[in-house]
Amino acid sequence: MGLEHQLPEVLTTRLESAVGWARKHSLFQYPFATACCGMEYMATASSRYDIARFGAEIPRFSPRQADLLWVVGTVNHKLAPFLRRIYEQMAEPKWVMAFGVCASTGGFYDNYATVQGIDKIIPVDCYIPGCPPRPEQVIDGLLALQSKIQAEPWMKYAYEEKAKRRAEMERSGNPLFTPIDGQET
Amino acid sequence: MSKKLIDFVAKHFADEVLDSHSRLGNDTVVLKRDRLPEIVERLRDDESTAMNMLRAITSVDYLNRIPRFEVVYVLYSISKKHMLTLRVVVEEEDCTAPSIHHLYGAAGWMEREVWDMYGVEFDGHPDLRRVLLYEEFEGHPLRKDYAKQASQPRLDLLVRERDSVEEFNVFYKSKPSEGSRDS
Amino acid sequence: MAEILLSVVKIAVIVFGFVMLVASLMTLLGDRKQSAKIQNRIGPNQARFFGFSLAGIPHFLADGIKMILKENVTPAQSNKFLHTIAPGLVFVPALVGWAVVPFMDHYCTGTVQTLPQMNYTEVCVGGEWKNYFSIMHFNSGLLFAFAIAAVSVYGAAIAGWASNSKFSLLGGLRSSAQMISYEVSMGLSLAGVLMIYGTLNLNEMVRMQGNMFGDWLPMWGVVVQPLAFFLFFLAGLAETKRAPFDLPEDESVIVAGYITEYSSMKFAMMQLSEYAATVFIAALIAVIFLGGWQVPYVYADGIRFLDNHWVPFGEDAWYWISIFLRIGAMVFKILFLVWLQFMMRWTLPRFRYDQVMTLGWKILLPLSIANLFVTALVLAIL
Amino acid sequence: MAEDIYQPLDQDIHTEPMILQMGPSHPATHGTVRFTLTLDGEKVIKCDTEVGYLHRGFEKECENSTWTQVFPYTDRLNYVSPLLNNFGYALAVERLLEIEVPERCNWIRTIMGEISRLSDHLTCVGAGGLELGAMTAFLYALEGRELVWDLIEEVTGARLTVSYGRIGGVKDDLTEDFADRWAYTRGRLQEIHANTHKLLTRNRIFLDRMQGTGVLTPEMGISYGYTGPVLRSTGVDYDVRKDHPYFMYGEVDFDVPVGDTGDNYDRYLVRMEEITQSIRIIDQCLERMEPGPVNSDDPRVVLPEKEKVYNSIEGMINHFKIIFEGIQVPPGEVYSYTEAGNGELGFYIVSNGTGKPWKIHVRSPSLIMMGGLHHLIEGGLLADIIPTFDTINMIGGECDK
Amino acid sequence: MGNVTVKNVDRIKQTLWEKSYIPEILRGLSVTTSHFFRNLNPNKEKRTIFTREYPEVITEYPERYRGLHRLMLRDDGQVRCVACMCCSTICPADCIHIEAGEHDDPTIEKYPTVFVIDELRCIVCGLCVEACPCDAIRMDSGRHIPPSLERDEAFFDRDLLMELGGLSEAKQGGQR
Amino acid sequence: MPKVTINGTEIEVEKGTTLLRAAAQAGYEVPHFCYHPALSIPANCRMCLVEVEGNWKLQPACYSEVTDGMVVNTKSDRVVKAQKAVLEFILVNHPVDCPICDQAGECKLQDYYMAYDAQESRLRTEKQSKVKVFPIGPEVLYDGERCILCTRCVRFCEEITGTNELTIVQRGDSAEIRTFPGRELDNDYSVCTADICPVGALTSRDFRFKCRVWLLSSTDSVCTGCSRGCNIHLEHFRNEIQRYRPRYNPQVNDYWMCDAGRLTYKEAHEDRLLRPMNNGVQLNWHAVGEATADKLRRVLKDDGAATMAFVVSPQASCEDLFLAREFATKVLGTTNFYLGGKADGDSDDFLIEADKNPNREGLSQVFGGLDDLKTAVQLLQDLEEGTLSSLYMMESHLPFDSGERTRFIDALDQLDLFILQAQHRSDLAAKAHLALPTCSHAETSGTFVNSQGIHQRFDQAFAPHGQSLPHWQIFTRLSKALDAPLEYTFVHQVQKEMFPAPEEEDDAAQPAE
Repeated sequence: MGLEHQLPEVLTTRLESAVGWARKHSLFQYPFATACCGMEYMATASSRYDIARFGAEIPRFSPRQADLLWVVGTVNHKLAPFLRRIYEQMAEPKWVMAFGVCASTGGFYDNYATVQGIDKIIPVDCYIPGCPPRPEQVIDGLLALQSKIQAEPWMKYAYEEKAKRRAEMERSGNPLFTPIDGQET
Repeated sequence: MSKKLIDFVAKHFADEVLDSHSRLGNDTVVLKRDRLPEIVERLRDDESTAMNMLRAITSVDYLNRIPRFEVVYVLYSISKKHMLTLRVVVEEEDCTAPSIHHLYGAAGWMEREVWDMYGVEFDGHPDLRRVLLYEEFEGHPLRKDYAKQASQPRLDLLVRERDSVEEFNVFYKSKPSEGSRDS
Repeated sequence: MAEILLSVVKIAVIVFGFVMLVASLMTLLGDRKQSAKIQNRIGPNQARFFGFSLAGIPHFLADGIKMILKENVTPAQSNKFLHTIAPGLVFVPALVGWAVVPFMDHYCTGTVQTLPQMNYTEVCVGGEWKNYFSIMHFNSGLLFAFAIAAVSVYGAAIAGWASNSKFSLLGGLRSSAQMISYEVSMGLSLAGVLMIYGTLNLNEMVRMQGNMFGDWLPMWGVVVQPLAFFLFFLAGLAETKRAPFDLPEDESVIVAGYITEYSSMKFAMMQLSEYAATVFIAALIAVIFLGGWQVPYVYADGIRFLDNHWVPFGEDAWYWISIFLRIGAMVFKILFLVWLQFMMRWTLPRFRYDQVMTLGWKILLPLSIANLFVTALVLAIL
Repeated sequence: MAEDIYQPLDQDIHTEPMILQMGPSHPATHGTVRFTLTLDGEKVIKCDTEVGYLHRGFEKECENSTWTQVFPYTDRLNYVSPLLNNFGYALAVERLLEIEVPERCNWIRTIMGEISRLSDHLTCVGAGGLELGAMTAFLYALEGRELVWDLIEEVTGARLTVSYGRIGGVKDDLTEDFADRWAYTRGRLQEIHANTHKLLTRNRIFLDRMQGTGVLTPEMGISYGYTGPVLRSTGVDYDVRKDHPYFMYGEVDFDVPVGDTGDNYDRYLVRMEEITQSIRIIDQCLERMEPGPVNSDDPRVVLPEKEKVYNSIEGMINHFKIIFEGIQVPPGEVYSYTEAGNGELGFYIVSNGTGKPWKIHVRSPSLIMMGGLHHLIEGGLLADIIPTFDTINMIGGECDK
Repeated sequence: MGNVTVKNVDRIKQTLWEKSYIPEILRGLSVTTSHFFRNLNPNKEKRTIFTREYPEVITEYPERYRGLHRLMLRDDGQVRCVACMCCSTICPADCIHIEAGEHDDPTIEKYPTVFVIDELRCIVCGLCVEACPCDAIRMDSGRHIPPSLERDEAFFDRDLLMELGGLSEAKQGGQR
Repeated sequence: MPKVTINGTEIEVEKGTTLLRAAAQAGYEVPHFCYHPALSIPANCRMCLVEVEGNWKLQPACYSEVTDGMVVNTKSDRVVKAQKAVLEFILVNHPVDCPICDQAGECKLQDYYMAYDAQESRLRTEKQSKVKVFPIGPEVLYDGERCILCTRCVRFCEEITGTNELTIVQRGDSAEIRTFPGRELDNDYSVCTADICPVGALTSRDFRFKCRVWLLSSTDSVCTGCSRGCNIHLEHFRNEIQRYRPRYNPQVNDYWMCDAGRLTYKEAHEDRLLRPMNNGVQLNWHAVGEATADKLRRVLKDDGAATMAFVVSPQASCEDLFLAREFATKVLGTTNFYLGGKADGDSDDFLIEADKNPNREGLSQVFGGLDDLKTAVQLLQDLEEGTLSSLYMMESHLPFDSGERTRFIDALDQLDLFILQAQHRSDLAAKAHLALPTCSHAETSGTFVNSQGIHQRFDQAFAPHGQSLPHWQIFTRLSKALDAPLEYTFVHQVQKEMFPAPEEEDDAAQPAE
């Protein structure tokens, strides 16, 4: 961007925190709800827990308008390409929340059908455990994500950071992130 | 439970019946394969049986048994409130069964499911596609010789599927012990 | 020069100070806080200024900042030019219509006298009328409003088509069909009102609603034309694509309709113009049917009820008080109608597309024609 | 069918049907179904349903688990009413084991099952409102569901995925103040039920969308294997609870609501009435149940009490054998069926005499209903898919297994 | 015996008045508006707000709630678990990893040198608690599992789980 | 031949058969602790009591021989009562140790309790406490409380090894197994006592606390420790071998195997080479195949096949060796074979053989005798003389002493090309221009021929670690890269080629559940 280098430092930090503040309190969400967790997602959005209080109320079913992709529930190999495409359709800056253990790691569905965690397909910003998570856990996860968003550099799309992190993981030889056979190491 | 239904099948299709029992309250007839649609149609249309509902079709893979597969039909009569289980034996080499999609609307999808999961083909089914899995999938996952974790990702993923051994080694082991893992 | 300056000030105050403010606050207060109250929830309250939640208003600021900074996606296969101008085509008409909405009668430099015997006409004694409390004052104001509103059809249709998405296309088609259909009933239902008031000038219309039946019943549009009010209200709801007529954005069927492919500020403009249109329809209804800036029994020279006349606080002071009361009344009426529209939105299920068309063409249109005939008949007899 | 509708249109000006892919990630399809629609304007002339986007290998997982480990998987079949699945599965295995559970256990299963059914129907009715745009009705219904879930959590320890059923009993007895809490919840539920009626039942917009859309005939319903509220809405009074009573359903009074036209509105009404009936059943059960043991006394099936495990080698051995070997179920097969939220939930279980099931097939009502769904959709309008799909109440986990 | 009857649902006929939309819209509005105004009541007691403001107001979970695991302690503060692997055997998600080691104290003999729970795989079914023959693992900490920003933050190891644990009252191994 | 009726089933058995075996033949299981088919019969546990018609007393089935016309009941009420009583008696002093006992899962006490007892404890007194965690030998631990004094271990040491280390000391409820003073259980087969112990009294120190037995999967395999080729259950968990357990084969090893052999499983995991290396750089198989083919082509072009040495190893299976031969002769065109393998070690007259290579016999069969193969010493000589320009080596074992090995490694420097297929990282692998990882015998299947000339098939237990492959697959890959493909995809194709006679070996079949 370059703009941040031309502004005085105090101003940039102020701006940065303001932008972070705005982003974290205005999370339009795309609920990619597939399974049981969808029920708890409903419960979180409904009156008892009212996720609207955090500004994360408005579900936009068009990925273009969403900031936060909730992957709610199990993703299997049949569905995986759709998830990837939706993620790619979203406008930056965007965040991904893995809601529940199936989305995070595949949970106890460790078989031919299920993707073992959506982080195999798309980068994930926050993992919420629980099968399905209680709404309290979801809110905790949202708060964690909010503080993460607040700390992100302004005017800089999060994906750059994520791409960097991912590349680092691949380089570091973490076997979870090593390329499949057929590519150079 | 009376054995009325078993007797009915035995009376009209004596040659087809391989075995029958009514253990645990489930009247069960084990049948040969070929005349199945005829038997089912008779059971459906005869007034004394009136099996107008097909509850389920499934298959069982008895690995290492000959014949290896069994296709199970559970019939029910809404008016008479009785149930009959038909088990049809299917060889591994000739893994087909006759379709009964013309008798029950429900059979269409149930047969597709059995084909999808077990690879039992249904002769005469007009639309025998996979129903739960995707076209690219090779093999039939509920066969006993299909490994549970043998996944077939559709995406050209950058990262490979979870390798449980490596995950355990990376995350769980306090110290890397020698040998089993990479440098 | 001074007039131009004044116009600029008026535009600034009305469009940005009022319409945009109300419209954008509605996104928060109307849509989110109000629904929360209805649904036993609390609604947005976690974004705070120095620890104060301020009824969740900071959330609306956050929305704005975020929207501006969000990436603007133009789908690869869309028609880039049309895709880009469509939000403008929706947004501008929603604001231009406000040019003719009167917030108050013109200002009298002398003293005002109300003549109950002459249909409560107000005359300016010892001075002259100056400066209408609307951006523009001209005689075919209503026509202007309608003409401008009709333009916004194009925006939606173009947006739907240019996005090159099937859901968008369906949304665009739905919205153009729906808006065009309902404009017909909308216009016809007003014909009766026009007959009665005999003017297209909105301010004039409001003035005439200061009249009384038997000195106690205000001759508001809703009183003289109850059916037309009902029809216009429904058609207005449909025109602004609010629930239960929000088919163009029927989120459970066609995702987000014609705005499916819009992101960032373009999306915000689309959304905002919808809310602005809601306010605009509310203003029109208020002006035409609910007496606009008129407050019953309150006139520029005092309070008149039946034959009583009472001037509190002295005449000069009262004149100013009445001006503020009247502006306040106008604002209140608009807000009330907006509130009512939101109430409907959160109460009712959605129509089906063909039912909307049936309602528009087979019920509203015949009814408004009937209304026209009856009005004409009554007027002819009287 | 499709061709007939399409033909006459071609005469005038050249038109083409539009192919629209609805789903799998579409707000109306719960993320797990894809409709490939051929549209003529807004009219659906052909619909190809594709499911399986939530296929999680339920049956394969079960074959690789012990009999007890299957319970968490059954929770996630129809995840709106997990208890019904739990008990349905437990009943199937108990039939295979030929054991009886104590009477109190049956009462508890009846109560908890009906509570789960409440949650299922409330969700279905509410979500129907949501998808037709009546957000408020949905949230009121969810308020009711929250209350029901509070009760469930109180007893089972989890809101949704309870794993409460056990072979030969249930995991725990009811809590002591259960009856009091139920009395409170019951009041609130009836209030919410009334509010939903007020908001929806007689509303003309709602009626127009529900009546006459997605019509199912009884013949087709039976032929396609529809069961549960959907079949009952056509006037067929088939209800497993009535026709083949299990647990304590033979002991209590209740009505089986049936409709007559089989359209969306009837399905809605049947579900609304079943809410009332479930409340009635729970009331009777709570009144009539008596204290006693909740688990079977067969040491080969039920884990010994913790006290015995800690303190005696006999208990410890018993515990260990059940944990690592699983319950030994005699060889054989059984088809056992119960009335779940969406219809007849059947389990076809084959055991080869070991601690793990050889095969578990679940006859999931949702999957079977999806097989005939295109008949309800074709010929209607695009927007009719929404109420039809909702009143069918397809639950992904159950449908795709 | 129970009395089960079949009942036809009451499929209403609309009157002309009802067909005009108005009464039902008004009735619906009456429900929503009454909620709206009740919730505007300045007296917070009288509102019918259903929301639990979670991070500010924390509601206790019920006693049986299955939450974060905890490892119970012996009287001397050592871990109670003897690494019998029952929990990891019964765990359907295979999320418990234990490595056993020789304990210095011959009366204990075996203890877990590594005890890791992958909370992102745990499906909170509670089977591990039932399977534990030593009252070592419990899920009644009354806390839910916290979210994590990284995948490996969710591996809860022995010491972390022991911090939540308390003394167990259970007596072990007969009267010894 | 006497006829006997057991539980109503009449069968004819050979004379001298014990009741227990006769019942087994009739399909009835008689529970027993002390009886072991390979050991003498003391009949001291009293678990196998059965009712014989005409005898007022219950008879121990393990000891009583069948007589003609005998009518036996193994399930009568008296028997059941006796069984319950015996189990209760045994359990009286048994500690609540299942959680910490390695035997849990394969413990006969557990099995029999569930099958024959399943009643609650009536014990109201304190349990007798005895010695625990007693190191009775270097490989075995003893737990006195769990011991049921069946004396299988004592008899094993008397009758099988003849070393007589163990005996029972004390009396009554204080009786324990102990070694004679000044001795410990340190014979070469000591862990077999842990195998035959029906409860968890004797446990292997190596396997101690490593893994619960019910988690183990078992694959039929063959020990590679020496050329005896003892049959084993290869037991593994999460793709790691956890232990070897002897598998009954009367021709080879009966019920036993040696302690040294048991520990050879560690080789399969220690210091493995897991990725193909090209001059110290990790590559994947595709790239390394190309690189190898290039280098081989160049060397063959420059120097010809005559100067290429091909070292075959008796550590590899017959299939591997067969393809090695094919690859060397048909693809590379060399017949310059040398014989590798481990150096000889200790032996005894029971199971342990001096030849520490499992497949020397098989190698000799594949290559038509060992005479054509040059020795390793010859290889060293040739290398030092410089007559070899390239070296292709299977496995890094060579029967060298340390001096020879150093010389050998130094001599490697002058080679143009040195290709090594090996399981382990070693100094040789570091020197190799191309180091190709191979997998252990647990990760593939194949055939060994033991010193008695018996063909023994072993099965694949789990997938190869890392990117390692069996030798034969490496050869087929390389042959493809060299455009002279050896068309084998599955191991059974190789076997068909090798053993053309239709030999049906049931070992390979999956056991049905």
